[in-house]
Amino acid sequence: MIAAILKENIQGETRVAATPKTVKELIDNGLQLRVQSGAGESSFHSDQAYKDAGGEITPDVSSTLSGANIVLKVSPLTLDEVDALDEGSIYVSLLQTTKEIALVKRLTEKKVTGFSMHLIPRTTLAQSMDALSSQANIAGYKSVLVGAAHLAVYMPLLMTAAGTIPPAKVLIIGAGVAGLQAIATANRLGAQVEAFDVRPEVKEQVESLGAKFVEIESQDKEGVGDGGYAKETSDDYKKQQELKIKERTAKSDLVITTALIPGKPAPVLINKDMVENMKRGSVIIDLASENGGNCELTQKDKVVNHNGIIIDGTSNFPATMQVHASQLYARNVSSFVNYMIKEGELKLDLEDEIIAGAMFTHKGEITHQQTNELATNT
Amino acid sequence: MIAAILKENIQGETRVAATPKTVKELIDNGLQLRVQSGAGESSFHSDQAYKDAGGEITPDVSSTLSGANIVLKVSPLTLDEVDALDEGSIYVSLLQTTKEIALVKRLTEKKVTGFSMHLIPRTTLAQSMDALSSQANIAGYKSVLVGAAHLAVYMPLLMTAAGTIPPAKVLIIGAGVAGLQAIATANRLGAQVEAFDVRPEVKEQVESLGAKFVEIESQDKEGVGDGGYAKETSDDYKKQQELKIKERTAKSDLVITTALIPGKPAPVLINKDMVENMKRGSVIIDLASENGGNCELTQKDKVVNHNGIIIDGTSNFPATMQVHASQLYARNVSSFVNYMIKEGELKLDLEDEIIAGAMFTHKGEITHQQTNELATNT
Amino acid sequence: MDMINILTVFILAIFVGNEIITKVPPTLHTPLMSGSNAISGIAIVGAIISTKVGGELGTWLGMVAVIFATINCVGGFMVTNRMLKMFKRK
Amino acid sequence: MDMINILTVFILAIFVGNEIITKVPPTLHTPLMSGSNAISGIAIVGAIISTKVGGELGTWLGMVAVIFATINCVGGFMVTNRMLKMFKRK
Amino acid sequence: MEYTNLAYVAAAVLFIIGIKRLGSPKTAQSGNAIASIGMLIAIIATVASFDLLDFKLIAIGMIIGSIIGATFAIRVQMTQMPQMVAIFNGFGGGASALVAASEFFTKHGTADLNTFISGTIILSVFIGTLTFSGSFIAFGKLQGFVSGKPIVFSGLQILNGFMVIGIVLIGTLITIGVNQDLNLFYGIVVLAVLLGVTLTIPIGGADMPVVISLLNSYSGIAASATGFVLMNNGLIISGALVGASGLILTNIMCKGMNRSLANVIFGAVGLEQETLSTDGKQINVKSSTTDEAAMILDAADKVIIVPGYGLAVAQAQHAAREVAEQLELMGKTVLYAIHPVAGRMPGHMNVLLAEANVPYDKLKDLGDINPEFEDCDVAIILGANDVVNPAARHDTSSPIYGMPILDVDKSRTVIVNKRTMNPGFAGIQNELFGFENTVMVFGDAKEMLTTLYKDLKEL
Amino acid sequence: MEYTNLAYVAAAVLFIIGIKRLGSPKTAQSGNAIASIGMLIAIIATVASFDLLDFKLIAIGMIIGSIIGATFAIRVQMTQMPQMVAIFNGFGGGASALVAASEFFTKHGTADLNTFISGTIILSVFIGTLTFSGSFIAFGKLQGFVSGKPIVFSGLQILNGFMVIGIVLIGTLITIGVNQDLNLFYGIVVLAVLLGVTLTIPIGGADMPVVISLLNSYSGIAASATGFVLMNNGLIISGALVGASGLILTNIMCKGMNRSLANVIFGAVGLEQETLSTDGKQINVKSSTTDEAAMILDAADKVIIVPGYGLAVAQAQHAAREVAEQLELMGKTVLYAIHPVAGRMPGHMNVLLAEANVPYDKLKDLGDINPEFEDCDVAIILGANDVVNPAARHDTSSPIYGMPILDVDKSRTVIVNKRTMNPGFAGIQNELFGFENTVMVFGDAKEMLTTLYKDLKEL
Ligand SMILES: NC(=O)c1ccc[n+]([C@@H]2O[C@H](COP(=O)([O-])OP(=O)(O)OC[C@H]3O[C@@H](n4cnc5c(N)ncnc54)[C@H](OP(=O)(O)O)[C@@H]3O)[C@@H](O)[C@H]2O)c1
Ligand SMILES: NC(=O)c1ccc[n+]([C@@H]2O[C@H](COP(=O)([O-])OP(=O)(O)OC[C@H]3O[C@@H](n4cnc5c(N)ncnc54)[C@H](OP(=O)(O)O)[C@@H]3O)[C@@H](O)[C@H]2O)c1
Ligand SMILES: NC(=O)c1ccc[n+]([C@@H]2O[C@H](COP(=O)([O-])OP(=O)(O)OC[C@H]3O[C@@H](n4cnc5c(N)ncnc54)[C@H](O)[C@@H]3O)[C@@H](O)[C@H]2O)c1
Ligand SMILES: NC(=O)c1ccc[n+]([C@@H]2O[C@H](COP(=O)([O-])OP(=O)(O)OC[C@H]3O[C@@H](n4cnc5c(N)ncnc54)[C@H](O)[C@@H]3O)[C@@H](O)[C@H]2O)c1
Repeated sequence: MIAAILKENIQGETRVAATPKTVKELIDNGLQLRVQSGAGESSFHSDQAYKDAGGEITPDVSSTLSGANIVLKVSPLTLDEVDALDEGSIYVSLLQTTKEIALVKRLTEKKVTGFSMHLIPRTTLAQSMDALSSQANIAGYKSVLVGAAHLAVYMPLLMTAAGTIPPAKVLIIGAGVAGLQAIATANRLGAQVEAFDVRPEVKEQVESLGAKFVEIESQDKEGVGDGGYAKETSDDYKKQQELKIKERTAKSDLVITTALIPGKPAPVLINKDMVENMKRGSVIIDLASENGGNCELTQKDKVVNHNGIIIDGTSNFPATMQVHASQLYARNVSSFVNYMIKEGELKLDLEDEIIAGAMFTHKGEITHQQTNELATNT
Repeated sequence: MIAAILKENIQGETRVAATPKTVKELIDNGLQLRVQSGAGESSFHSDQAYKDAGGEITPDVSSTLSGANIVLKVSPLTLDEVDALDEGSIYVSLLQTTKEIALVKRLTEKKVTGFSMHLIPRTTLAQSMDALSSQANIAGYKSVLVGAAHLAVYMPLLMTAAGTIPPAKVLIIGAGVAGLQAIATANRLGAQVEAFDVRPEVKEQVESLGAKFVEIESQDKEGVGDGGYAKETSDDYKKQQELKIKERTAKSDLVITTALIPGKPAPVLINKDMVENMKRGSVIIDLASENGGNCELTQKDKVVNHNGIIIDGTSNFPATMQVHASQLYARNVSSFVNYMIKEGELKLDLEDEIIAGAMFTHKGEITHQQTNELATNT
Repeated sequence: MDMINILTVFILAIFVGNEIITKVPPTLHTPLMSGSNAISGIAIVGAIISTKVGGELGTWLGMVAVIFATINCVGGFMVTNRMLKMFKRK
Repeated sequence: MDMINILTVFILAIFVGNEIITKVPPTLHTPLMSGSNAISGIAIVGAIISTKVGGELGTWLGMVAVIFATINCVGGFMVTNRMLKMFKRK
Repeated sequence: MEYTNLAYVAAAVLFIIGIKRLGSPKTAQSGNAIASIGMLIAIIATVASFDLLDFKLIAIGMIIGSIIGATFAIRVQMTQMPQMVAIFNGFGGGASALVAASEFFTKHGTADLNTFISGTIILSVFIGTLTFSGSFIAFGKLQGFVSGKPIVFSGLQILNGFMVIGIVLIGTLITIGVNQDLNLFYGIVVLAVLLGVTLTIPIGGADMPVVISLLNSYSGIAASATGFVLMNNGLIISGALVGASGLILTNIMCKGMNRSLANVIFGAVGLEQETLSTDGKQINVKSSTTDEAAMILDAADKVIIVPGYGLAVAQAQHAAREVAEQLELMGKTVLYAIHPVAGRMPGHMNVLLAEANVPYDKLKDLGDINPEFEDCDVAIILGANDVVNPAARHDTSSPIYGMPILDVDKSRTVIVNKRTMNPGFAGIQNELFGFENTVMVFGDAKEMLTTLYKDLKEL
Repeated sequence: MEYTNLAYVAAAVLFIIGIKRLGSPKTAQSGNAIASIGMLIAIIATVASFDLLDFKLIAIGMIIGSIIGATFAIRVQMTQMPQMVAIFNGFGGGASALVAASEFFTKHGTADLNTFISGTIILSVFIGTLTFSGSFIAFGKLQGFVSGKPIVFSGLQILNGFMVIGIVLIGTLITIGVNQDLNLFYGIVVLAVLLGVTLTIPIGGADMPVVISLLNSYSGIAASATGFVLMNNGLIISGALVGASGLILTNIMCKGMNRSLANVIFGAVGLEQETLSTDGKQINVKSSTTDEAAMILDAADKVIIVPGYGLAVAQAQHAAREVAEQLELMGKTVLYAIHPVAGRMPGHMNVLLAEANVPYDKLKDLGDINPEFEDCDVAIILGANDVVNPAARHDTSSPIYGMPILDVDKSRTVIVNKRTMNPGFAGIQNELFGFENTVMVFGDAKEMLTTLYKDLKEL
């Protein structure tokens, strides 16, 4: 079986779906590997390193894809690339299937079996394949560093001969993987960290990192949906939440928002009014910018300065830490592929929770329900 | 007595020499205060705030300076501004007197009594006026954040389901105030930190922050000069040092250099060869760029990418943290002025170690010896 | 021997007993208990005396008492010693 | 009262004296010294007895002894108390 | 008589020194030796002081006693030490009772049996006998002859109350001389035997050492009482010493268990909290205390600490490091095993332990640490659960089957700390907790580690 | 007689409890009260037991004594306490000697004066008299009547030696009854007076407290000896108690000064070694141990920790937090005082304490904390020096004059930890270390704090 690693072609995407190390692992597992020339360049992996690991270097997209059984990527395939795919092949990348209906449809037409790393179930067993976690972790970490670098103030408390500097106040909205890592990193830098999330069990997790949890007083149940993900919340809850967030953002120096609801646009939690209520020199990093942002004023991949408040809409923080981001993503992908392919043999066990979960197209069908609904409605 | 606060006019200088708080302090101490309109704008202090503190807002340079007895600034005066000064007035700013001979000469012509915050003696008593410390501290802190944000790798050790991430290796060259704070900050982020300095007593200080000290084996005495500052080192020592630094930089992910010798250009400690020996994706932050840089490839106020190694030559890190930088600098300046001026009366006690130490021109003479020598030789 | 004196001795002995034990690491609880238990075998003194003082019945009771008390003493000290030997570093 | 018994009492008292003081913070050294010094004024008991037992000379020596010992007791306890008052929270 | 008493004083002094030295590990052995010399002196002095003694009889008695005592002492296994102490102690109490009884019979009907003497005799007989029977029950419980579980029946306390009242009444009758019927005396003996039994059977096996210590104190009091009967300084002093120091020791032991003495004696009415079950399957867990954990650790050379989400919840990272440092001070090798998914975010344990300043080189990831468990003496699991669940290795039906886990069960002993038997994130039961080599120490991780630290320091 | 002795035993028990309670700050006052009640009981019992007593005489004596004692005790200034203790003690010793002498004169020439009695009388007279004269010299030295410096002349030790031999010889002669000349007895008194003087004058003023404590122990022994003369249990027990506990206390005091008793008594020939000097000026420091520090802290309600560069050098931040947490567990308020220039870089202490996870709200800067020292019980200085140098407040010639410092000297007690008497960064000596309310605990900060932590736990 032949697996192909494409060079990423989206602007700013510096990651790669396989490192020389995972190439070797996949080969050891019985696959043949093709790597498009320059695929690892921006994450500092030379063609030579892939060759040394046993991969075959191919000059362009078509020579890489033709005859390949499995295609591994970071960002979604372009429609052109899909055309170059063999029918019935397998495709793995990060992909918000509900947002890329056109691509999904094209894939079904090509009878490609598509897997999205976004859909890997968040179970204990699947953790080594959980690319959302590994990449969100990077985003959470990096967002604090970038936020702190934007800030006009210190993060830690310092008592110096020229006066006492109070610690910066950091507010993390949404304490999933990214949010938790952001808490940890801000904490390390000595800031006073508080965090907010709709899921109640997150309180213990936030506190387990030494931060304060911001509680919303509302009669209504908080937003816990399926599989530990968040769902949309009630109106009363939303109102209380808005009041609370307004109060907390006004006091914060750095706000990092990570709130997402799978398959939906990101909830808008910080409106213009709240931003204008913040101290000048404060910073908002909106990790939800890819899905519309948690802040009303966020512009995707732009850093805007609104009356002295900086709003950073960088959507792809992992790509700014390409060495480790690639290393972790490649490992997630190879774990997944190795999970499916035992001794060089493809075993698409549709009963398997992980394989079935991550699959969104198979044999010309859209197997992911929500995506399917969307695709039939458009 | 009238003190004047000018708006900074150098590109990128966001600090201000007095905050509303220190304006109030100076007024309480018997001074009258004039603040040029917009002086605090970039550090988020409005004219109104200065007014509320008791200052008089003046529209431009000449109206601010004419009749003022004391002028307080961050960056050196321009020659034009000197012309607007009254004869015999007092001037305080950050100023490398040995580099700004023209300005110094003009000041003597105007019989201005000039004080440089650079020249405040590094004694225990003078610490509250020590602007070099307060600003270097910011530079040290910020350099790590910016360095970490540049890096393609994590700083801390992380053991995750997608593999173990080793901690980044950080090397700090020059462990003065900036270097020590850089050590502390990098340590906080979880990196493995080592530091190097020519002064031997720094070893204990480096270790007091939990970092490793890199020792140079050389027969010759290390470079300890007057007043705890460094001096130039012997040839054998330099050779050993070069070997050691080459070895350490090659292993480091982030290198922060802070080595300075007062009144001299910064020593070049990292040459091109060493840079090319470093891992791709590594970062050098050169805090000595103002004085020529510790790295051969440093370009002042530019971020260069040399074969995948990023060399950041930002010279004014404190200006990127303008709120606290201004707060601390303003406090340093007001401590110094308050030290000289008791009950509204100017007491230029030339016997006083701090006053005499910080003074470089007085009654038409250059009182700072090294500057005087340079001025007479040019 | 008058009563008061004996009482004095008794009270002082209690004070001493109270004071000599202050802090004992848990690992020594059992040996200490065992050692002081051996000391309570001092009843042997009474036993010996009663073999003589107590007449026929007393003698036999005393004899049994001697056996009992000897078991307590000998066994107690020996067991304690064995336990304490374990504390020697290997 | 026989000798041995008295000796027993004496020895036990020494043991008690030995054990009751273990760790005393420096600030209490002087008060403790002062307090136990007051206790050594127990010589007053002897003094009182000797006023009676000692005949003419004994009575007068005893009288002086009573004065001395009373000074020791009264002064000692009072001074100690004054010192210790300093330790009261203000 | 003078010299005998002098010898008794000398013996008492040696006892004092002996007990004092027994309190510290370094001097304990010499302490025991010194005390035994004291005993020798007391015996010799006693024998020497009576010229009319039947030496043969005494010698025979002592030889028999020595043989029995020595045999027991030598034969017994280390694990059976506590019951040995119990039984020896019982004999000591018995001896005191016998001596007092002998005195009673001798003086019975004579004027010598005044109120004081008969009072002390009754006291000595009562306490001595109670010690005797109680010690035998304690022995039986520990040895397994009697069930180690608390044996309780309703009305037990009331029965005990009646017996005590009975003894006091009879004792008063005899003492004030109203009734000299020997049967009354036997009545006291019988009641004391019964009371010894009923006071001891309701106490659980784990609390036995405290009870033995208490009985030990009693036997001292009995000896002292016998001393008053015989007007013998040696018995009085030594008995009082043992009585007082035994009581102190009992208290120390109770404190070590975080219980009051009253709670140990009366409180343990019937709760068997040792067996807990979760979803269907039954897991028999051994629950233990921190000072037992401390002792297990004391004997170890290599210790691996396994942190989990619970450690983070308890914010016990600093406490964990302190314990680790203490173990290192004690000469042990300590490593931390970091499972890749421990906690609730990638690198959670790293963040946690970095905060507590645990050196990086002590943190080992799964691949590095798993081979190390083979020759590890103790693995301490701190609030981890799923990541040490052996079901992942063999139970194909387990939702975590196939996940690599930390093979903590390969180490000689596993100490698990968590608060309850609740499952972790994956919601599944963990068979590890019931393993033969696993000991559970329940409680919040921070509190547990703080106490453990104290216990380690006190070893 | 029965009841009298019973009362003595009760008094002795109260004395024991009293002395014990005097050893801990919390119970000291009640301890003193309890002991004085014991004394009252002893006196009443004595007076009540002799019907032929000359009550008037005794009453007069006691009233005179009370007036003198009370006057002294009330009038004396706090700073003169030690000399008061000395002189009271002298009277106690004198009383014992007088009682013994009275006994001697009464029994002189009669058969009652057997070897034992005369031996104890001589002992009592000798020790009592020595205590009397020695205490007066100690008083004189402290009060300034006699030079506080050691007064030494060559041959002093030899002279003392001869006097001791003389006393032993004469004592033996009297005791074994060879010579009953009263002059011999007077000879002993004279020699004892002289010896008391010659033993005390060579001792320096700083060591006086130790000598007083020793003399206090002596007066206990004298009382005990008198007890043997009179065959009085009360005197024997109480005297022995004071004698033994006094000796222990003396030892503790010596240890606190890092000296041996022998060194204090004989060695102090002219060297004042507790005085350490740096640049010219002399600083007298009191050096102490961690367990004393622990006890000082035990008595405190509010504790302020002052970290400095030394804490960073020792990397003792975690140890410091542990100690602070332990103090909080003990119910004390603990704050950290952060001087703006402590350490070697701006915010050095913040970085350090953040690493050890000290909560921010416990860190107070100079402005906030300085008013707090006024009602602070203990300030603990950990490797700080320049930032707590009071010279900055008043010594215009000091290079740091005018710098705001932490006013640690305002707190009731200051505990300073550093390794040596070396100066800090500014290179200047620190008078704080010699202040009356300062106690130095030398050693590396980490080691010191680790031990202190242990000691606190053991309290
Ligand atoms: N690492 C990640 O990125 C990530 C993210 C999400 C989920 N997860 C999942 O989380 C799990 C991690 O495994 P784990 O072993 O670390 O944790 P775990 O399996 O969740 O077990 C944690 C245990 O800690 C105990 N505990 C909680 N609070 C405690 C306290 N204060 N003191 C002592 N014990 C306490 C709990 O038992 P008691 O309640 O009885 O005390 C619980 O059984 C895995 O299933 C993993 O898949 C990991
Ligand atoms: N904060 C800043 O930015 C900065 C920068 C440069 C200089 N300074 C200067 O540094 C000084 C700071 O004052 P400070 O009070 O913190 O420090 P300091 O005055 O330098 O005194 C530190 C003390 O710590 C003791 N020490 C060193 N190692 C120790 C150890 N392992 N354990 C216990 N004690 C130890 C030393 O005494 P032993 O040797 O006897 O142990 C020393 O006296 C000021 O003079 C300040 O001006 C400050
Ligand atoms: N089984 C595993 O081992 C494993 C691994 C990784 C993650 N997880 C779990 O997966 C779940 C999702 O994690 P994620 O980081 O991918 O989440 P996510 O990226 O989907 O969302 C980020 C966070 O935003 C929160 N959020 C949503 N709407 C919000 C609102 N209106 N206001 C505030 N917060 C809001 C969510 O609750 C979530 O915590 C978590 O429960 C996590 O513990 C499990
Ligand atoms: N008294 C006070 O309170 C006080 C306050 C602040 C600073 N200081 C002291 O002032 C001194 C200077 O501090 P600074 O930060 O301004 O120094 P700096 O900025 O002048 O130099 C930075 C560091 O570079 C080092 N250096 C110079 N040449 C080097 C070379 N070839 N290789 C490696 N390192 C080299 C120097 O030793 C110094 O540590 C220090 O001793 C500091 O402790 C004292």
